[in-house]
Amino acid sequence: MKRIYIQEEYCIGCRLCEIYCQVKHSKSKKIIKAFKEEMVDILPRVLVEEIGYNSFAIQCRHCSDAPCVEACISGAMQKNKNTGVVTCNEDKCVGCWSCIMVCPYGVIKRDLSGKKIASKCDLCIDEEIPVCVQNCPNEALKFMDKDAKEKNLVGNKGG
Amino acid sequence: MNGINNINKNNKDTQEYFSRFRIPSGCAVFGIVNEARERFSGQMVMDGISVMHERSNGLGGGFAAYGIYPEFKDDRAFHILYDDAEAKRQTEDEIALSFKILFSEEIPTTKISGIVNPPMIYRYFLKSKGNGDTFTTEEDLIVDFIMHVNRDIRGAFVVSSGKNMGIFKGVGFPEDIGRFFKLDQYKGYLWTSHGRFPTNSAGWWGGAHPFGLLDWSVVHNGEISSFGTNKRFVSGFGYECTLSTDTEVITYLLDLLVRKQKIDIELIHLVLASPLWEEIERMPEDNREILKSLRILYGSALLNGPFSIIVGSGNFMYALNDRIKLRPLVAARKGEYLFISSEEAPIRKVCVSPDRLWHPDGGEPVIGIVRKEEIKKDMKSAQATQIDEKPERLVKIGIVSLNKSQGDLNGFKIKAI
Amino acid sequence: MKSKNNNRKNNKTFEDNETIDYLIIGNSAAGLAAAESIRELDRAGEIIILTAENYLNYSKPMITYFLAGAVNLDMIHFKDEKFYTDNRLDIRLNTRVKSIDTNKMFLITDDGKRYEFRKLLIASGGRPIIPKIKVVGAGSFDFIDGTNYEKVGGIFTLTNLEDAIRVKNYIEKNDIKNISILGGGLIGLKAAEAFLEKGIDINIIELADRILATTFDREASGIIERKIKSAGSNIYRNNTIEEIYIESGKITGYKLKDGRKMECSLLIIAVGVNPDASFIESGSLDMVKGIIVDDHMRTSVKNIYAAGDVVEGPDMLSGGKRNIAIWPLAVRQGTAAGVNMAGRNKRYGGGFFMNSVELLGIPSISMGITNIGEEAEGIEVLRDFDADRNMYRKVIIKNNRIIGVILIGNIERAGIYSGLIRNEIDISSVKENISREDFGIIHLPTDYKKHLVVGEGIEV
Amino acid sequence: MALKLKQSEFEIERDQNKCISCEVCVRQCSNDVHEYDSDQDTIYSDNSKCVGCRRCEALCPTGALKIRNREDQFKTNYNWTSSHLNNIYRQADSGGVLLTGMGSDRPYTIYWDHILFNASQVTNPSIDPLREPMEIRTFIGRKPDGLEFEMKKNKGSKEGLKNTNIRLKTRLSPQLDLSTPIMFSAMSYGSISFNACRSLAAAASEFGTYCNTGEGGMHKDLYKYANNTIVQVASGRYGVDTDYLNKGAAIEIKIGQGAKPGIGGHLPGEKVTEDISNTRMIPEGTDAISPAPHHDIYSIEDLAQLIYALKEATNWSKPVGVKVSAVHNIAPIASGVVRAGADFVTIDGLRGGTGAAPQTIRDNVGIPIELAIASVDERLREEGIRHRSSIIAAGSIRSSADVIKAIALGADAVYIGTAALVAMGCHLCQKCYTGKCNWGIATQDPYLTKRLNPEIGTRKLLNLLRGWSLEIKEMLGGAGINAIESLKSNREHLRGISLNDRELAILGIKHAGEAW
Repeated sequence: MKRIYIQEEYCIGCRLCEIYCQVKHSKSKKIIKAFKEEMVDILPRVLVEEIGYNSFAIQCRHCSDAPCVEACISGAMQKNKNTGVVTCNEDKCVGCWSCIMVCPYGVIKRDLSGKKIASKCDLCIDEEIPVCVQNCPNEALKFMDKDAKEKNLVGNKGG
Repeated sequence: MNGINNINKNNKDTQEYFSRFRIPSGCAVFGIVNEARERFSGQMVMDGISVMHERSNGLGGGFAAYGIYPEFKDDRAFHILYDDAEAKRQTEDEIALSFKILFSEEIPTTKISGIVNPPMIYRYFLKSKGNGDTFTTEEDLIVDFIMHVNRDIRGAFVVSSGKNMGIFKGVGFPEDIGRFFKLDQYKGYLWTSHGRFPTNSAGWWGGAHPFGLLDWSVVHNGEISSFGTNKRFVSGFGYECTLSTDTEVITYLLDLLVRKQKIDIELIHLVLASPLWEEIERMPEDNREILKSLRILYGSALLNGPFSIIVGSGNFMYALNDRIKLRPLVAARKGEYLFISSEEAPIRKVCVSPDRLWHPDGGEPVIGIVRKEEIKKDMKSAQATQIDEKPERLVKIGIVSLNKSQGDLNGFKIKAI
Repeated sequence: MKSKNNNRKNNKTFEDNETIDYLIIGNSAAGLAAAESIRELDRAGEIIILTAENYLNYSKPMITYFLAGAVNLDMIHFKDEKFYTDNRLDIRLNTRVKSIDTNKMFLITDDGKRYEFRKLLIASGGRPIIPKIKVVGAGSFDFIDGTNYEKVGGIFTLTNLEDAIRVKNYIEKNDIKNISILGGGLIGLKAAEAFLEKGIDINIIELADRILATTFDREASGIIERKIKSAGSNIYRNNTIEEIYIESGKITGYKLKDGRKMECSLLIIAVGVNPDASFIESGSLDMVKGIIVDDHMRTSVKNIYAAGDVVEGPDMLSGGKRNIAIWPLAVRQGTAAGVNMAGRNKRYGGGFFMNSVELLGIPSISMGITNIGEEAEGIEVLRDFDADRNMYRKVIIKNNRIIGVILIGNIERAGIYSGLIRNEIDISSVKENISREDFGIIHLPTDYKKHLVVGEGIEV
Repeated sequence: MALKLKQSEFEIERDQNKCISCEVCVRQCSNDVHEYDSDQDTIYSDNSKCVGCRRCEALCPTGALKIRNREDQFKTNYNWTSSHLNNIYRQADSGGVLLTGMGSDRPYTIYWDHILFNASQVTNPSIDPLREPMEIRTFIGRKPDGLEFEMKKNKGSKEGLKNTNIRLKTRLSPQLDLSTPIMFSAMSYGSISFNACRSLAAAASEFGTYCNTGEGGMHKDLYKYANNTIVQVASGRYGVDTDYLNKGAAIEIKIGQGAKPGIGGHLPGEKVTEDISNTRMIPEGTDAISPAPHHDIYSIEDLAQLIYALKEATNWSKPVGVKVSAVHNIAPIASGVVRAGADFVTIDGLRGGTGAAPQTIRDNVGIPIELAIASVDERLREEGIRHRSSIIAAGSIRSSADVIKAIALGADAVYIGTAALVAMGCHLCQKCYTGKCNWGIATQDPYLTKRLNPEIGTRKLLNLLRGWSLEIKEMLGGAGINAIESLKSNREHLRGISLNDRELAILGIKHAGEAW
């Protein structure tokens, strides 16, 4: 399954990934409109951490043994069997934040704009390439299937 | 020092004057050599070249003939064109300085309707006084002398300067030039000819092919797109391109590579039409080294652009096509005879059924080497004007002995080594 | 090892008298997690799930959200109908287990039916504790306890969906404005969360000196208590109910230990939960309060497993066995049990206490061992307390490992701490950053950071 | 403090309708031009600090930014242009030498733009590079005066090569084997970032051409590209030892550089990080000032000695060349250098780039590369030694057409420096000497160097080489040539346009409109 990987040494801390993620998850999907009108409500699903010249963008890893799916009391957080993408069903989520409690990457956020729901990366399933990867000016973010490469090297790594 | 005004050595107007004649031309080439050094009449080559009448437009034609002056075999035969007596006088003074004139005469010609106001055409048989110093050879002296005459004496042009050979050329169809110079009465073992198709009007006797220097004669069909590079390459070795015509630079390249650099004639095609890198990469190791070295050193001697040339010299006729064969070239063998032509028809005209006829590949040379020894037999009926269909008839009259198998000296592909 | 009889029974309906490959007691987090992982490894084995309740399935922590109106009945399930059909799980509702014969490997249900099994999973979860309280004025009985509290109108527990529905109806029917909750622990506060959400005032009666005593320390509880008080509800600490007044079958009030008399028309008993293992004959299985299991969820009897709120399983932090009745551990234990029951091998790496609750808009997360302070030996505590912004952050460290965290107000990225605890990461090199408000992965020790940033994500 | 009179060169226009205050520009500008004001949620910009590198313009997600050259700095004056005024203001403040980066930006005649190339029509066919082989493989190095063969003909009567074994007696001296007549010019690790060096080295080795270490020595992580690296020996001898000499594919003695003929190099101390000090073998933080003349080369014979010393040191296994800047006597100088034994002569023209050079020298010293090549090629021909060594033209080759013209004027191959930097993102703001290059190229600041991802850098350079090579093949084919050798100093294929006779004469080309 294709996943997002980062090469820390090339992340320049410009945060364009966050901006385009916000646009992608805005209503209008238009950058100026999204920021000028919906600004307050759109949460980026990718997070850039930066100290001095070290920085990296991090988002949900869609773990194969996802703690958030385990901890979700409402069945909102599900891992799709074939795409492998972990998504939060906004109708079922009650905002109990258990997923935030267990996600070791700390990449799930509280979306308080409307009904309290958990907000996380959905791997831009409807896009060829996730918008954060598409818009990284330095190709620090990559979208590839490491298993596929390693599959022929190492054999199936799945549990 | 490196003053701006003598950037290009020759004075401006001559280069200007001659360069107008570097006319891109499509043309016809035709050559015959008898490897047994048996001499035959010029009629055969005239018949051949006339078939390709369409390939020329009457603004240039010429012949090179080897073996026509047996009596002056070891002396220099100069053919010189003069516009006027003054040019003749000046030139003859210069000749007198460096050479002893054994015999000189106006080259006999007949009036031909196709030939209009020909210049004065003289030939001189000379012995060089050998007053060059130890370093420069006799040939170098002659080359300098010719360049001096062609460049500095207005109205004089040395057409050929070889031994036991001569070049007859001018403005007109080749067959007319042949008849004008009565070449049917000459007998030689190697003839090349050329019909020119320059694309603008300025016909000039000196500009016709073949181009001669020492024993070399070159006829050429095509246009050398690497002319500038080749010209500068030879200029680095003292050759001054006065006419800046393709044939001139090809001749100087040949003289430089064969005479001065002493590269064997059988390797010359590896320089003038060097194989492509992709071919070189596929060759065995030692060949690859040779070709890489040739290409590294003589890259600027590579003739690029379409050409098919026939080179005459004292003891071989050499024909070569450009390496991607953008110009036609056909070769044929009949006993001791090797024919080279732009088209097959002229060969069939003079030799109906050759032993072998083939189209050499791009970059594949055809060499006819004339054997040293004279054929003792006196050939009474040397008038092999027409080799008719039945080869046996030829055998009877003793011109051609079929038993010797010339077989595969049809030129060679370097791949074959 | 594939179970022997899988070829015969492919998808035939099960007759009752045959031996069942996998029998699961309990239809909640642990039971269904086990069922799913068994089916994944054993395509053919027959699985039967018994539940005393009458609902397809629901998640216990969700009942307070139901009570608060945040979710309705048809959305409360966390596994839909398709889950059962896809995985060919035979669910038997209203089937309470009466007794289990752990030698002959069969059990009897209330309706007298007998189920023989090859492998059994006990995932019956927990049962509310009902303290014995003196009753005044009812006439028919002089105290209430676990057996008779349901007969009194207005007294409820709140541990299953049935309770929540009855409370919800009772509130609507009697237009209740004030509710008393006996017990200021997790369940009590969860209930309080629901009622506050509906705008009903609450009185919380807590035995200890503060609410959520097991998970919060004084400062943390202080923040929540102040908030609840400011919302017009009150909390009675170091207190309990001594007497209950009942008139015409309904509760009307009660008397506190400190003597105060209170009016009350609805009392929620939420003093705690015990493993629901009454149907297990003592001595047939190693038990204390819960069923003792090893790190493969095996009980003391071969082929009998247990998982979820009913067990006392390996506790990562204390090293011993403890009953940690929380949802994530129930799911993980269920999965482990399922894999082991299906003949494969999966170790349950032990768990630790975690809880996330949001009260009156203040989110709070606590995990691990939280209510010890510097005074304890070898303990180091990092604190960041901003009372007026209701922000509190406490990280408890023991020999360079985090063993407990409390976050009030700002729970951003709390999971990073749970990752640190779970992976037992040595944080000595980054101690100064641990309690920062913007604590992030970039502050983590380099190797662990590298793994998270560049790594694949958590593999099995 | 006295008022600083220098006008700001640029004006930043921010379209408030488009600006979403995302602060990308604030974070990306190393000159702190942009600043976010949180109470007003707007971003303000300080024109005076802007160097016009257009990083913010490029990364602004909504295209809200426009950086304008300020034309209206002073009253129009064709003599006292704004650059003269600003220079004097700066110098009146600093009292020092005014430094600048890149090549001269003065409007001297750009001869490339006054030369037109030929094409075949009718009389000879052009060659289609898509169908016919088109050879642009180039060899750089010393060539002998002739080749000697030993032809032993086997006994058989037949002539022809089939039965002759030929042995080449002359051994050719080592050559550089380029897959395209384009190499990356000398840019030292120190003036440009490690990522930039790595991109150049990786692209050179993958494409089959060469990069040049410049004066900065070779970083050990780039040893794996050593077979495609020309190592430079400059007057400062930075990073030079036998290991370094033996590592490279060729050695280039740097006598001069087009942007600063006659003066040495200057790498400011703050750019000399620990990594660079190891590579250059100089103490960290010290200014790396390479002296103007090599202190062991005061005349041509010293150069000859150094060339042979280097050849001995590398036991004659690789070409040793000399890089000189194009000055007035470049023709006799080049002739001397060839006779001194140099296997190739790099000539760096007036517009050649630099990391740091005094502006007045960069803009007023040296001659354009086009005239330099033409006169050197002509002079070496006259002396009959043109074939002995290769000429490499450097100094503002901006397109494949420039390459074609350079070769037609007499060069064997070209070096590209600025063009390579531009491919990696450079916007020619000419501020390399500040070490604050926002594109991560001419800087050692780790916050900035990360901005050049070498994977991208390499890919872009490969694309540039590939693009130019394809175009060169197209133009060669158009002129009926299928081997680059036939283009070298083939001035018959060039025509001048709006050039005077002297310029045409020097270039050795006819004016457009003149036939053969």
